[in-house]
Amino acid sequence: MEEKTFEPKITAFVCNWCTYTGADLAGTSRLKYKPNIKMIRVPCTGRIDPVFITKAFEKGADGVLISGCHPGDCHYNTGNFHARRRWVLFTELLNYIGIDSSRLFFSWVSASEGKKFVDVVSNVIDTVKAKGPFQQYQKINKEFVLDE
Amino acid sequence: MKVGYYPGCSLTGTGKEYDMSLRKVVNLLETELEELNDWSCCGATSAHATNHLLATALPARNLIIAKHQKLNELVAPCAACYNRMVVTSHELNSNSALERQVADLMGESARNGIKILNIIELFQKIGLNKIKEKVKVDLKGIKAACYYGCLLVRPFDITKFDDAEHPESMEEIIKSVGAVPVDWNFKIECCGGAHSIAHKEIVVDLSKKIIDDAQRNGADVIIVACPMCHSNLDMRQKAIKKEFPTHKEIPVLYLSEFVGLALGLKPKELGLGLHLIDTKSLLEKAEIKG
Amino acid sequence: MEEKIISQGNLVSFVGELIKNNCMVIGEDKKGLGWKRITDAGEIKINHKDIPSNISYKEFLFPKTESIFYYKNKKEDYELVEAPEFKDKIVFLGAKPCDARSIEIMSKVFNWDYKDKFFNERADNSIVIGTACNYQDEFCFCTSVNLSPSTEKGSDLFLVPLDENTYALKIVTEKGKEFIQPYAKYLTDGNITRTQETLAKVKSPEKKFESGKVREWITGNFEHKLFDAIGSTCVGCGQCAFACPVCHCFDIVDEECSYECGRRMKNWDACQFGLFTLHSSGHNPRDNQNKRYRQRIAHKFKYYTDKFDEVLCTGCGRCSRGCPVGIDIAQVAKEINLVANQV
Amino acid sequence: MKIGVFICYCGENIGRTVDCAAVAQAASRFPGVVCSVDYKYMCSDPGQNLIKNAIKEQKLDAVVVGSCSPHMHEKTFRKACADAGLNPFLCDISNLREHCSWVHEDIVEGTKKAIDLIRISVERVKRNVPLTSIRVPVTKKALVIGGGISGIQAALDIANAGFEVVLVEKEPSIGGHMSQLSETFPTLDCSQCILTPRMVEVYQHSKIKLLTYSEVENVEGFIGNFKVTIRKKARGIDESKCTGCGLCMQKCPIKKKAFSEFEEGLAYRPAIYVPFPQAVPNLPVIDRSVCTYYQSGKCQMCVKVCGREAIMFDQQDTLITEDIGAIVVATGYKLYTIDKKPDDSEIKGYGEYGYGKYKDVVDGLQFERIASASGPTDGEILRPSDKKIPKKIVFIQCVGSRDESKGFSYCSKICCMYTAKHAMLYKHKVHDGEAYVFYMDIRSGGKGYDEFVRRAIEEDHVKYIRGRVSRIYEQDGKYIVKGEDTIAGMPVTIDADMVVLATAMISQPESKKLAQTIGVPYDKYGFYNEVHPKLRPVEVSTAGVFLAGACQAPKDIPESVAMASAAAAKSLVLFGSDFLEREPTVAKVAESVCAGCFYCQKVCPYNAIERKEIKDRQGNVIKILAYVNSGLCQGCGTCNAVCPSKAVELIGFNDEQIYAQINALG
Amino acid sequence: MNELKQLGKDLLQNGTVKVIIGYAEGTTPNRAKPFIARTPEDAEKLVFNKYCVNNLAVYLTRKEYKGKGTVGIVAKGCDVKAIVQLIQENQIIKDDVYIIGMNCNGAVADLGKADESLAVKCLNCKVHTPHLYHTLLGKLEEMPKTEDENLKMIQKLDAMTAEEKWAFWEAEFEKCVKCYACRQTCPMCYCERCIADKTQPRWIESSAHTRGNFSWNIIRAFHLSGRCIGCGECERACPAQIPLTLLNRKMGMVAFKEFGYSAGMALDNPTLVGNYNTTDREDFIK
Repeated sequence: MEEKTFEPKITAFVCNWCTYTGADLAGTSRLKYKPNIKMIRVPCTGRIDPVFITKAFEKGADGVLISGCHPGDCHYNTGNFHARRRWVLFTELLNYIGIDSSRLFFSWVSASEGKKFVDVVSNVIDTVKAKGPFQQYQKINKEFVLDE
Repeated sequence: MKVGYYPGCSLTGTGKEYDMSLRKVVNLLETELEELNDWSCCGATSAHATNHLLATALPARNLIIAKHQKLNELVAPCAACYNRMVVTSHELNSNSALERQVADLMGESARNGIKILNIIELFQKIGLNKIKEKVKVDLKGIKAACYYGCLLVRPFDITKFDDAEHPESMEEIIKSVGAVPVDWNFKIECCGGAHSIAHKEIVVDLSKKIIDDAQRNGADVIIVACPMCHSNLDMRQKAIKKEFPTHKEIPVLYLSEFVGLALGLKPKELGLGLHLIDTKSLLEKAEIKG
Repeated sequence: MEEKIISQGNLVSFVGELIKNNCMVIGEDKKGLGWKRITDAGEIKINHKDIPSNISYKEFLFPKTESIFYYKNKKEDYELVEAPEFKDKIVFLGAKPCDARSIEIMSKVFNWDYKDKFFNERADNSIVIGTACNYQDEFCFCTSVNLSPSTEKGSDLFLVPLDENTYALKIVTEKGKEFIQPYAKYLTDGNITRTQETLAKVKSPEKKFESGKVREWITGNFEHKLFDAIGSTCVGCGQCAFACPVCHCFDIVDEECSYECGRRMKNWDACQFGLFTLHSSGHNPRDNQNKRYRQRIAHKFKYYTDKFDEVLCTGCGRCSRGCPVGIDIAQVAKEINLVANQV
Repeated sequence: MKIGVFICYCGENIGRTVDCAAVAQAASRFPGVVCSVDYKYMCSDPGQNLIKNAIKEQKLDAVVVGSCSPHMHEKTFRKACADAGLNPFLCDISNLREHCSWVHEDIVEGTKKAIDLIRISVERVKRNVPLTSIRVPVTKKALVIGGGISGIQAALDIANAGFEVVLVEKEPSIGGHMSQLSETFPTLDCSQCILTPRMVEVYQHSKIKLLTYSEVENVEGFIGNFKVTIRKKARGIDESKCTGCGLCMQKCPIKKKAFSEFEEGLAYRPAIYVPFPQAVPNLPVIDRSVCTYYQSGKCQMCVKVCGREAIMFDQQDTLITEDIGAIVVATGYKLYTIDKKPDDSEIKGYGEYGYGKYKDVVDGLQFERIASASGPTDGEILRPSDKKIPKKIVFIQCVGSRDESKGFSYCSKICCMYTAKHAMLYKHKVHDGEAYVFYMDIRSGGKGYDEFVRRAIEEDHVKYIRGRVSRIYEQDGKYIVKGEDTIAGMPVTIDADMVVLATAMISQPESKKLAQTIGVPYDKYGFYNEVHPKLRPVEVSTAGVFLAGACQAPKDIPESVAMASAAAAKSLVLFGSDFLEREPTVAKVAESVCAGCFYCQKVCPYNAIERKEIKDRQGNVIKILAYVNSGLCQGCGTCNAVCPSKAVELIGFNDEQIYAQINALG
Repeated sequence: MNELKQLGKDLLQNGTVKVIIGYAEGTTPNRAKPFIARTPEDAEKLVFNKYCVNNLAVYLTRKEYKGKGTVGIVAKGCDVKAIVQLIQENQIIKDDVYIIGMNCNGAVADLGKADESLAVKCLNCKVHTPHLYHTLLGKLEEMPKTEDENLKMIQKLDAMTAEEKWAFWEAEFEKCVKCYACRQTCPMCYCERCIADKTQPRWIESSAHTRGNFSWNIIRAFHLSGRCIGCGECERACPAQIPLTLLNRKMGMVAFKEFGYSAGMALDNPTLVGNYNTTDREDFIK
């Protein structure tokens, strides 16, 4: 029954200059996407720390999206290059632990790519929806839900 | 390597030598052509002018056959066939309504990822280096004018092949067999196409322009990749001569024939004898015994 | 004291019945890693001749982490929700004397002024079925802390392996007596002399040090340079405390569960950790590993004894076996004895 | 903690798909929220007053505004808070419009999401700390990159306002493309005549430091405090000694080896040369690729003839560093050469036009030189091949422009005008000649522009043909131009003596590289992007960097000049005050926690992380810690992310705030 | 090993070093334990044999030694890797360490046991002779061959589905008691305050429940990516016997596969994190 009514919770960490602005553009262009996604704005993808992602999962996210400026376009010149290298390691690690690319998503979305932003977000939502709720994490979260 | 093969009507008739030469050449280049079973008309003639659905359904049938033969690529040496096939698979992929119509007719969808190749693409796929390796006869002295005609490179948005206004891919192949492509201006001018029978005079006029420019730029031979072009440029030279007595004949070879010569195939095997314009001049220049 | 005989077979069916009556039967796991709740009587193992598990069964009396209470973040204030009470019966099966003692020792600190309900709920509900121990290695030193491999101290019921599939079952305490009553059917009458002979045969590890001496010496030698030498290689990993059957320090933290609710947790802590004594001011009275190791020794052999007249150690040797840098607590105590004897 | 939540309807914009009243209701139940109201237009004066009064009356500690994107009105609302005495950084904007109402259709879901977004903001703002913006000194010196008309104009404007300017030009002389032009539309006045005085003014200006034959190597720092490294390429000339007499050029044995860049390859130049007579500075440069000395170690003719011993064969490139406050980028454009396809691009090229193959098929700039009085033909219109006067000449517009299949989709804007000019100049000089123009549309917006084109057509009888040319080929000394007249619906064939292609204006080949050094965003064609297409046309997202001229998009001279002055004005605004206020969202190191691994230093794009030694009482260094220079820090937070122990945190986006936001989602 | 005792004595005598971090015999002869020699007499106790499995570099970052003169250390190749990495990360100053390099023929994994098979770190060791030292002692001998079960396990894990992987690690992490022995024994874990001890905010819950254990083990593995020199001390110290080398070694393999990087091999080697190439892999970024 979960599957039928299941609406995934997506947490996104986006950089202020490209993707957040790209999302703004999607808005001003009145493009539409599902409301499953909630965005947290950071100055630069370089600011994004793996602990954000583990914490997001702990807090019940079924999927996490990370998005920022295309390489070379970073508002801070190199932030996203450093981020990218860390992500290579982090995705490999999570993959090894059992959190694969159907839960954790990365993208480059520039300020002018409102359409792309919508495509990315929709793809994330659909993929996670198809994958179903992140039961494994919810299982280890169980003891934290207070049932009276 | 194995590639699907759709000869089309011309190659079994007026363009027989095209078929002969291609099969031999490709064979030498260690590539296998798998002919479509029970292939049917590509709709190039009247169909595409009279009935759009029919014009799509005809090639669609062949595409389906190709699918059943589990082919990924299909070569259509005749530029007209090639054009019909590419256009059709493009339309099937972009126009779902049409796709469904055709599917109803055919009893199954013809939408598939099969890549249609023209003869130049086939040679590119085989690899110019491979051709280079296999060259036996030195054609260094030969100046060739590559003639593309209209169907090979148009409509560009669909064929996505070379450059609609200034193609150069055939020249590359000519170079790879050691001959010298001439830089000329009429490589994509109209040859009169299907008017060949109905309006001879137009064809004569157009073809003459083409041949003249080729000769002006010092060509010893015109290379074509389309039986229609061939018949216009080869067959009509007699008529041209009648109208312009000064006209100097020039042999017109299919790309496959020319490559064949370079690979050391005998003119006879290549069917050069079937041309209306004698290819002696060329063979002598290339020092190839008949 | 009553004494009965129980065969291996009966022991199994006995445990089987316990499990059926939803007792938490806690036994050593096969890997010798620690103790776990046994769900299939078939897999019980009375470990009397193998090395003790890495970790003691402490965690079933004093879990490595447990909720004290939950809180809900209401608009104005907080609503508190008590953590559920612990009601199950716990049976510790096959506890060597060095494990069996742990409840007695720990309950002192958990009951001397504030009565720790979390510990007591579990302790009161537990029955310890001890076993005489036929194992010893270079790290065992129960004899140095007033125990022996054959003592029933701390056990409610005490098994003495007579042969491959027979045990003598000593009924040590009233609690034990009460507990075993319903299961009398598994017991047959015993032969005291045979048991005594067997017990007499149990080899005790040689006494390595006088714990009393350690206690005396520390008084007045608090700043002794010996401690620098001892502590200098400790990396402060704290596995000693976590493996120890009687170390009982804990830390209290709050954790969010969700946006509006959270809980207060009680987690194991260890005196070897840098954070253990770190003040919020940033000052740390035990600012290096030497001082921290001294604390460990002092707490075990002096402070606890001063306060509760118990040595905070059962001589199981787990801390020494597991120590990644090979610190052997018995050797340390021995050295202290030596130094003490010189003066 | 007293928090106020203010939900804006933005008229219908948010209200349509978000039940604002309900959101306000829900927010009022969040812990810490003491007042939660909704209003039609929060950004309006009454809206702002609502916030101000609430802050005053209810003594709010923090404010959350649920409205449009922070990029839109964050400043507005922060200011409102400040006016009411609340620290502006205790105001957080929740994006209910761009990220919610506009992108979602269902009001129920929209409202649900809006509530979540507000909750996130509330939790965040609880952890915000009052900040005061940082004041950093401004270096009142401008760097102008590019010495074309735009660069010249910008440099002069800034310098004349009394501030120092460093003008960097990569060619040996300033002047740019404008110096190559013959006449200028729509007035047909001589380009050189109006430009040269400006060039000289630049050269003589006491406030302008002119660095020709130089390139910007590296840019560090930030607005008001850039540190710029400039590579001064070796001319092989001692500039202090050379008088520009030009003797060396006359005597240089290299005569027919190197084409003149200035003459667009229509003439030769010696190995040691001044690009053109009026060059500024009038100093030669040695082209080492052709100079006999550099090639074979012999010759040295120039050395022999130079009385001032100014020739320095062994001269090396030098690196100059400058402290700069503002940067004006005026790197201009290049003309698209259609003969060969640039390897890195998809551009197909127009092989069928035979440019580069036929000598008499030339591009716009080449024709400028041919028509120019100072050009290789001294202003006589002659075909390059045989120096004959072309009697029939064809101009083709939009070669590369407005042609996605073969060139670029954009319009190069000036071609319609200069083609008209070319045709006119031709007709004025060759009275019996025929001029044809193939065009797609005539785009002659601008003062006197359309009149100018009409004149070409009506008075000078230039024949305009609406249509494209399919092919040009040579036949018996003529260039057969085949095209179509789409108005007559007829194919046309013209046997021309000469063909002029109005090829597209494209960005400088190096533009992307430079953009990445300075941090300027660019479009897919390599033209630089302004921050706002309408309201901030000369600024880029990197503060303190401004755009002038054709590096932003194709432009004509008046536009470039206007833009240059605008860029200058922007720089002057910056120089107007001694300090500039900077966002206080910078990183800070908790010294007690820092272990000094300096990963933060490795990743910092601004070298803002410095080393700080900690000594014990005996003075031994016992620890080296990271320290953030808040002047340099731009607040990207990359250091925060790589710091394993989170000893360095980004104020304004610190871990607590982000944690709170994540937690608010759970 | 008298040359070691002798060298130790000399170094301490002539004041080249303040102390020597080395090994002494453990509770039994088939054990060795870290030992800090402060006097020439102490040097007598120094030993080096196949039981010297500890990575002594962990002591180098101790405050006691910061700014207090040169510290001598008895180091195997793997220990030197740690030292190199520590120098790169500014934790120790090259000139403040005197490295007594030891030719090493592999160390026993499990001390005091009859089974003396080699530690994982020794299986494909490339530095039997240390790559940085002041004096080199000992001689290389033929090493016993041991199956690399560890590597096989990693490959097995790689082949699993996401769900299987998760199940595997959940079972392991469940056991974690949050004693942080892994951290304490790790020469690379030198932080003043570990992120796990950061309370505001508490990214990693300190309680030893599966959830907190997951974030701890994931983040630690990440922080060690491209830094872990593979000494395996964490796994050896873990009272819950969590196979941490499976994690850290895997990340080491990733670092090598993706960036050709292996930690602690060369002083002038730029650290993996903290540097980048414009060509770094990004096929996973859409």
